[in-house]
Amino acid sequence: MKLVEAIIRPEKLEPLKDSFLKADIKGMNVRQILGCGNQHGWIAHNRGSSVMMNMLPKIEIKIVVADDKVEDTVKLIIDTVRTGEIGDGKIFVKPVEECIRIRTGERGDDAL
Amino acid sequence: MKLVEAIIRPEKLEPLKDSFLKADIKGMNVRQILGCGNQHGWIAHNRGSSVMMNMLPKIEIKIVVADDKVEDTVKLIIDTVRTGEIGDGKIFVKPVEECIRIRTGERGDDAL
Amino acid sequence: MKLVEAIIRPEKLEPLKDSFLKADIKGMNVRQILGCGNQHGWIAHNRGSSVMMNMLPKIEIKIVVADDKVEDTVKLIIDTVRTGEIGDGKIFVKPVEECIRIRTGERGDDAL
Amino acid sequence: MFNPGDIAFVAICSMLVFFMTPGLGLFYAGMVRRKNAINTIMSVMFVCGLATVMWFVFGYSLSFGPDAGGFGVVGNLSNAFFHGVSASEAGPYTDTIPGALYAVFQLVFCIVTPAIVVGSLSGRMKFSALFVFVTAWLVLVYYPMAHMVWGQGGLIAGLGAVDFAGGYVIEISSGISGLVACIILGTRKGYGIQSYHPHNIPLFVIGGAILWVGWFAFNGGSALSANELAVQAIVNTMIASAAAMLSWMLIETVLYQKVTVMGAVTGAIVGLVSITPGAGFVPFEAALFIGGVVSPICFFFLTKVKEKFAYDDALDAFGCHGISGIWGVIATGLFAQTAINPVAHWDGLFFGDTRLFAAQMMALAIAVLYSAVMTAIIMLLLKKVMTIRVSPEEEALGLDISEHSEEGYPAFSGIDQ
Amino acid sequence: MFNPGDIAFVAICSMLVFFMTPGLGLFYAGMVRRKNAINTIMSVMFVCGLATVMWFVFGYSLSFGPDAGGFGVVGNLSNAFFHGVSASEAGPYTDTIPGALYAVFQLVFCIVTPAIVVGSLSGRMKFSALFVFVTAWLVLVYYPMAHMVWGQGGLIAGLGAVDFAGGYVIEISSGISGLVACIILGTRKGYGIQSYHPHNIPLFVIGGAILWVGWFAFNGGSALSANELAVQAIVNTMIASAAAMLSWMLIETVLYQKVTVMGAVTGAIVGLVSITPGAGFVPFEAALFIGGVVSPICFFFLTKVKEKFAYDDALDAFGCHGISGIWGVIATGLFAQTAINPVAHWDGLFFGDTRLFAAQMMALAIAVLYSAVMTAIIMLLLKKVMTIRVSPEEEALGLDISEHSEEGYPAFSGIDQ
Amino acid sequence: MFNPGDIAFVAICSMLVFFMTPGLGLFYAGMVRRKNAINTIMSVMFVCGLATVMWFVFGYSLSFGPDAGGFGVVGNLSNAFFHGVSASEAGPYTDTIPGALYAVFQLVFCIVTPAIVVGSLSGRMKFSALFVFVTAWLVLVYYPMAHMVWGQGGLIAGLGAVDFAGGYVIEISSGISGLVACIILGTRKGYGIQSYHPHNIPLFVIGGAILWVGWFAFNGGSALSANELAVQAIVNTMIASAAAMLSWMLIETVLYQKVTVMGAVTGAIVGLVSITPGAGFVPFEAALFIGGVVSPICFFFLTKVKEKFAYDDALDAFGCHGISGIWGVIATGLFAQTAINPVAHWDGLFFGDTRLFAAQMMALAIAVLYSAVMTAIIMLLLKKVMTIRVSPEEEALGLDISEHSEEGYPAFSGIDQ
Ligand SMILES: Nc1ncnc2c1ncn2[C@@H]1O[C@H](COP(=O)(O)OP(=O)(O)O)[C@@H](O)[C@H]1O
Ligand SMILES: Nc1ncnc2c1ncn2[C@@H]1O[C@H](COP(=O)(O)OP(=O)(O)O)[C@@H](O)[C@H]1O
Ligand SMILES: Nc1ncnc2c1ncn2[C@@H]1O[C@H](COP(=O)(O)OP(=O)(O)O)[C@@H](O)[C@H]1O
Repeated sequence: MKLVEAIIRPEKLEPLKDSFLKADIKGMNVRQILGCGNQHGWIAHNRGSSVMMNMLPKIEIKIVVADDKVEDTVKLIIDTVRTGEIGDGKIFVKPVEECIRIRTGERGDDAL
Repeated sequence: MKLVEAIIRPEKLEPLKDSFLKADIKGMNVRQILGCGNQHGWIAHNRGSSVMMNMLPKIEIKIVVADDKVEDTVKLIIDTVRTGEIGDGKIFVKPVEECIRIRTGERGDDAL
Repeated sequence: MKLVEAIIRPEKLEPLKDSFLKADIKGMNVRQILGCGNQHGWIAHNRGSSVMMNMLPKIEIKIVVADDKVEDTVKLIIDTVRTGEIGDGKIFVKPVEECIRIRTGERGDDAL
Repeated sequence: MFNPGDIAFVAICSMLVFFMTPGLGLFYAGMVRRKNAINTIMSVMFVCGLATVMWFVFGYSLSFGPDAGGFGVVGNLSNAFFHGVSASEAGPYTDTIPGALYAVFQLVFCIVTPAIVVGSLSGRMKFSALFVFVTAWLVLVYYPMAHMVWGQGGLIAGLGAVDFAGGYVIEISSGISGLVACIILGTRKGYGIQSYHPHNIPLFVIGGAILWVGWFAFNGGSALSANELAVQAIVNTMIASAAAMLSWMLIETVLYQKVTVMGAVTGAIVGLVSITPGAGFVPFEAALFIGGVVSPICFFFLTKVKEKFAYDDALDAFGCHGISGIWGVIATGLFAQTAINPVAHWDGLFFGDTRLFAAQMMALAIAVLYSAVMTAIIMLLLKKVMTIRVSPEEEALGLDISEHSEEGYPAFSGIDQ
Repeated sequence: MFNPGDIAFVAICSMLVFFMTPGLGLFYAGMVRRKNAINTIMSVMFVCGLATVMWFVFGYSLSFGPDAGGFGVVGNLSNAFFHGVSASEAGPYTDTIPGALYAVFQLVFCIVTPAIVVGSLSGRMKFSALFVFVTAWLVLVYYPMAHMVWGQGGLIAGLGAVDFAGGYVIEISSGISGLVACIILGTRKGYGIQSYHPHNIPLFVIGGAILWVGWFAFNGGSALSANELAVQAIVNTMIASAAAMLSWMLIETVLYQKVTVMGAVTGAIVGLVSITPGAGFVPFEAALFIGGVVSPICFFFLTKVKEKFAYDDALDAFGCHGISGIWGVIATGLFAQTAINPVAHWDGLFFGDTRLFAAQMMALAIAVLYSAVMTAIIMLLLKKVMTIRVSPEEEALGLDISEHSEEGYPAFSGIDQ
Repeated sequence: MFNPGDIAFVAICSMLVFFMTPGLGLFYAGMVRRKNAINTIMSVMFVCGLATVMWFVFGYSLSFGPDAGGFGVVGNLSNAFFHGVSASEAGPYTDTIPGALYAVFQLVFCIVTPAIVVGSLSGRMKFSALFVFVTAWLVLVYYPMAHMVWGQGGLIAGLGAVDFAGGYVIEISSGISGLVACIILGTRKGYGIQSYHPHNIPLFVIGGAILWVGWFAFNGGSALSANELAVQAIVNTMIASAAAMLSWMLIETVLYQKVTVMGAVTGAIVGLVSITPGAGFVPFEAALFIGGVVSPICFFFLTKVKEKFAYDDALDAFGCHGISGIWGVIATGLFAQTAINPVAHWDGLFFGDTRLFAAQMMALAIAVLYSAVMTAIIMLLLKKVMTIRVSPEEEALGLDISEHSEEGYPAFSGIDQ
C-alpha cells in the first residue's frame, strides 16, 4: 500500500472530487494547509500599506491505495489539477505498512 | 518506530484521550480533516432546498510509538472508537525513520 | 527523499520561516494541530471555575528534502526553535518514495 | 411646528434603519462561502457611501423634488445639493419634522434597496461592474420608483395605490431587479450541484437580528411621527414577522422533521417584507394572516420555482424580497382600512371595496414592469461596454482575493503568526 | 393625552429590548461548543416567533387583562387577540402612550424571559421538547408571574412589593426555573470534567454588548415615559453594571492574577440583573453598592455552590439571573425611597422602615416557590409524555447535526470550496 | 421645563453611544491577530466599568463641576458622587433634560475616549499597566480637556473656540495621546516586516457598523435636544462619512485597482471623526468637502508618515482619530456659520472672518500640547514604577494566553470536543 499525498490549489478540490467519483476512488481525506514554494502569493492592501502574503492556502489530499494503483491515481490527479502555472503543487508517495478498517478489523488491501 | 495514524469520528476524541491516559500514552497530535469513504454524510436543509453533505468532519490522530507497541496501540484505538457502523474510520501504520526531541536533542525511541 | 516533520510552538513559526529563507529552503507546508506530550497546558478561568487546557495548539511543518539534506534541515530547525523548556516539540523523519511536481511532471529530487 | 418627540423618533429610526445596511451585508456574507465573504460585504457596504453622496447631490431631488414635466415619473433638479432642504424648516412632506430629517429618513431607505439587489448577483460579478450598475440603477430605477409612489404628483400615488413603508419602492423593485439582473449575469459555476456553503451562520444571525430590529424602525418610522400610526405599524410588524417565522418552522418540521436557524430567520425576514407595504393600513389580525401565509409562498418559490427555472438568485433577493413584497401589496389591497389610516382612500377587498385592490394591482404591474425593463436595459448595456463577470478561474479562487486582494479571516488559522 | 416624546421613547426602547433576545442567543452561542452553536441560537431565536404570536392570541390577556376570578394570579381572556388593545387609545396601565404600545413593550420582556431559561438546558435537550416546554412555561409561569406583579389586582403587587423592571417576573422566574429544569433534565455527559469549551468569545461579547445596551432601554423604558424616573433608572443601571464589572475583575485579579473577558462581561451582566428590580426606586449610591456586591455573590454560586451540588446549569441562567435577581429584590427592599418613586409605599429597611422589606421577602418567597413548583410540574409531565433528552451519541455528535442538520460554520474551513 | 422629546432623544442617543465602546472593541479585535483578540477586547471593554465608576465618584465633578481655582482647567469636587446632579432637576448645562441625563451623555463620551487610545498600544502592553494608564489618563488628560472645552468657565471655550461633539476632547486628545504613548511603549516585535494580520474582518465590520450608527447619536445627541441643530448634525455626519468612504475607495482604485473592506470602512470612520467638531456648525456642502478631503490626508499619514517615522501606532488611533480630528477642528474654523449655530461667535475663515479660525488654531495648539505632555509624563512615570511591556516570549505567544489565560476561539477548531 502507498499513501499518495497531493498538495493542490483550493479551487481544484471540487474538480478532483468529481474525477475521483468517476474513477470510483472513494476513500480519501482532505485538510487545509498553508504552503510556500515557488509561488509568490499576492499583494494585500492594509489601510494603505501593501503587504506580501507569502504563505498561500493549499489543500492537502491523502489517499491510500494498493501498490498497483499508485500510477493511475497520480496520473488522474495531475490531469485534473494541472494548470501549468506556478503553484500547481506537488505529489508525494509514501510507504504504508498496514491499514485497518476500524469497523470490521479487516486489514491490508481489503481494508481500503 | 512506527506512526499510527487513526481517522476517527469527532465525538470519539474525548473517549480516546481517556483511554490513552489510562494506558499512559502521552505523546500524540490531533487535527481536523474532512473525509469521505463509504459513509454518506447527512442531508442539510438550506432555506428549503435539501443538500447532501458528502465530506464529513473527522479527526486524525497521529501517535509515533516504538515498533513493539504498535499492535497494542492499534487494539486500544479499535476498542475505544468502534461503533460497528459505517464511518468508524481507518488506521494506517507508516514507517518512521527517526525521531528527535527538540528540547534535548535525544533521538530514537528515547525521544518518544 | 525524506519527509522532515517538525512539531513546534506556534510562536516559533515566524523565526523558522526566516531561517529557512536564509538557508534557501523554499518548499514547505504548514498546518495547525493540537498536541499533547509532557507539557501540561495552562489553567484557564471560566466564569470563576479553573479548567486545565491539556491539548495545546502546535504547528506542524512538513518539508521534503533530498536524503543528504536531512541532517542540515534537522539541525537548522533545532537551532531555531529550541527554548530548552518542555513543549519544544519533536521532529520525525519519514521515508518518501516519490515526489512529482504537478506543473511539469518532473519526478524525484528534481521535483523538490 | 416642530415636535421634539417626532424629531427624536424619526432621527433615531433613521439611525436604526441605517444600521440595516451593514446588517444586510453581514446577513449576506454569512450565507456565502468564505472565499467570497469580503466581496459580499463590500458589495453592500459601498452603497452606504455611494447612495448617500448621490442623494445629496441629486438623488433626493429626482425622487422628492417637484415633479419634472408633470408625468409623475421623476422629480426635477431644483433640490439638488439639498437646495431648499433645510434642518430648520419643514419640508413639503410633513410639518412636524425638518425637511432635512425627512430627506435623511428617505436616504436610509435608498441605501438599503440596491444593497438588497446585489444579493442576487453574489459570487460572480466584477466589483467595478457592480459599482456602475448600482449607480445607474439608483438613477433609473430607484429615484423614479420613489417619486412615482411617494413623490409629489407621483404616478402610482395618483392611482390611489398605497405603500406604507416601501412595498413597491423597496421590496418589489429590488426583488424584480435582482431576478432580471441575475438571469442576464448568468449562474455561478457549478450552480445547482454544490449550493450549500454558508460559511458563518452566527454572522448571518447577527445580520438577521439587525435587520429585524431595524425593520421596526423602518415601518414604525414611516409614520414620520411618534403617533398612533407608528404604533400600529410596529405592532403589525411584530406580529407578521413572528407568524412568518413560526410558519416557516412548521413547513420544515412537516417536510424534514427538523427546523433550521437559516429557515427560521428567513421566515422572519419574509414576514417583515410582507407587512412592509401594509403595516400602517391593516388591522392586527390581518398582520397575523399576512405573515403566516408568506412563508409557504416564499418556500415554494425558493425551492420549486427557482429549481425549475434554474435562475441563480444567489442570496434570494427575488425569492425573499420580490415575492413577499408582491404578496404584501396584494394583501394591503385586501385588508387595508381607511379607519386605520385615511391615506388609503378605500377599504380593502376583504372589507368589500374593490377600488383599492384594483389600484394596488395596477401599481404592482407598473412596478414590476418598470423595474424589470429598466434593469434589463442597464445590464444589457453594461454587458456591451464592460466585463461584468469575473473569469471562471477567479470565480473558483474566490472573489475576495481576485477582486479585493483581501481575505475574510487572514490570520484566523492560528498559523499565520 | 398621548405624548409624542413618550411614544418615541417607549417605541424605541421596545426595539432595543427586542434586540436583546437575538443578542442573548449570540451571547449563549459563543459560550457553547461549536457543535452546539446552531442549537443554542435556535433555542433562543424561536421564542421571538412563538412568544409573540402567543402574546397576541392570549398571552397579553392572561398577563394584563382584567383579573380572572379575583385571585390576583392570572388575567382573563377578554383581551385575547388584542381585543380592546388599541394603537389609538391609551390602555389601563398608562395614559401617555397607546395601549398597544404598552402591550408591545411588555411583549419584548416576555420574549426574553424564556430565552434566558433555555440557557440552563443547553447541550442536551431535544428541540421538540424545548418547544413544548417554552409554550407551557409561558402559560403556567410567565403570564401568572407578570399578572401577579404588574397586572391589575395582582397578588404580589397587592402585598406592597415592588419590581421596577422585572426582578421577580423576569430574572427570578427564569433563574429558578432554569435551575429546577436543569436538575430534572440531568447533567450533560462528562459534565464537570470537560467544562471549558466556549467556541467564540467575540460572539459572546457581541451578544453581551447588545444585552448591555438593551438593558438601558429595558430599565429606562420601564418608566413608560421619557421622564425623570427613566433617567433615574438609566443612571442606576449604568452605575450598577460598571461596579459589578469592576468587582468581578477584582475577584479574578485576587484569585488568579488575571482578568478574563468572560469574567468581566459576566460581571456586567449580573450587575444589570441586580439593579433591574430597583432601578427606579433606589438612589445612585445604592446602585453602586448593589452592583459592587453582586459579583462576589454570583461568583460564589457559579464556582462553589454549583460544584458542590453538581447541577448542570449550563449557561448559568440560575447562577447569573436567579441569584442576582434575588439579591436585587432584597436590595430594593433595603434601599428603595418613596421620594424617588412613590409607587413604593414605604422606604427601604436601610432608611428605617421594615414594611417594604417584609413585602419584598414575602414576594420573593412566592416567586421562588411558584416558579420552582410550576417548572417542576411541567418538566416532570413532559418527561412522562415525550423524550426530552437527545441520546448520548447525539449529544457527543453535537445537537447541531442531530437536531437541525445544520452546522454553524459549514464552509469555514476553507476546504469546502 | 423638561421636554419628553428631548429626554427621549438624549437618553436613546446615550445608549447608542454607549454601544460604540464594545463596538470599538470588536472593530479593534478584528484587526489584530487571533492570539491577541481577547486582550484587545478586554483593553477596550474594561473601560466601560472603570470610567463609569470614576465618573460617578469624581470624574463628572472634575470635568463639569464648578471651575476649580478659576484657571478654567479643571472642575472642583463639589459634584462628587453626583452630589447635586439629579434625575429630577435640570443641570447647569441645559434646561430641557435632567442634569443626571446630561451627566450620562457626557459619560458615554468619556468611556469611548480612552478606549480609542488603547488601540495604539495593542499587542504588547501589560494589562495591569494599561489599567493604571487609563485611570491616570482620565484624571490628568480627559477631565481637564472636557472642562477646558465644555465646562463652565473653561479655558478653551473662553478663547471662542468651538467643538460640537468632541474634536479636541475626544479625537485629538485620544489620537495625540495614542501617538505619544506608543512611541514611549516601543514597537511590537517584527513591526514593519509582518504587519498584515487581521484575524476576522467581518468582526471588524460589525464593530465599524456599530461605530457608524453610534456616531449619528454621538453628533446628533450633542445638540442635547431633538431640535434643528441635531438634524443639522446628523445630516452633516451622514454626508461627511459617505464622502470619506468614497474618496478612500477612489485612492485605493487609483493606486491598486482594487478596493478593500478595511479601506472603505476606515474611510467612513475618518469621515465621521472629521465632521465631529463641526457637525453642528457647518453647512451641508462643507460636510461633503470635509469628508471628501479627510481620506487622502489620513491615507498619507497611515502609509508614508507612519512608515517614515516608524512609530507603531498599532490600530491607528493617531492616524485615524488624531489626524482627522485635527483636520476637523481646522475645517470648523474654515466653514462654521453663526447662522447655523450661534454658539460660534464668528463665521469661519471661508466666510471672511479670521477670529474663529484663530481661536481654533490656538485651541488646537493647547489640546495637542496638553495631551502630548501629560501622556508622556504618565507613561514615563509608569515605566519607572512598573513593567509596562510583556516579555518578548509572551508577545510571541500572544497576550490572550499570557495576560488572560483565555483564548478567542477555544473550541472553534472542532477538535476540542
Ligand atoms: N519540498 C517541499 N516539501 C513540502 N511541501 C512542498 C515542497 N515544495 C513545495 N511544497 C508544497 O507544494 C506547494 C506548491 O509548490 P510551488 O513551488 O508553488 O509549485 P510549483 O512547483 O508548481 O511551482 C507549496 O505551496 C507547498 O505547499
Ligand atoms: N483509502 C483511503 N485513504 C485515505 N483515507 C481514507 C481511505 N478510506 C477511508 N478513509 C478515511 O476514513 C474515513 C472513514 O471511512 P469509511 O469508509 O466511512 O469508514 P468504514 O470503512 O468504517 O465504512 C473516511 O472519512 C476517510 O477520511
Ligand atoms: N509520540 C508522539 N507522537 C506524535 N506526536 C508527539 C509524540 N510526542 C510528542 N508529540 C508532539 O510533540 C509536542 C511536544 O511534546 P512535549 O512532550 O510537550 O515536548 P518535549 O518533548 O520537548 O517536552 C506535543 O504537543 C505533541 O504534539
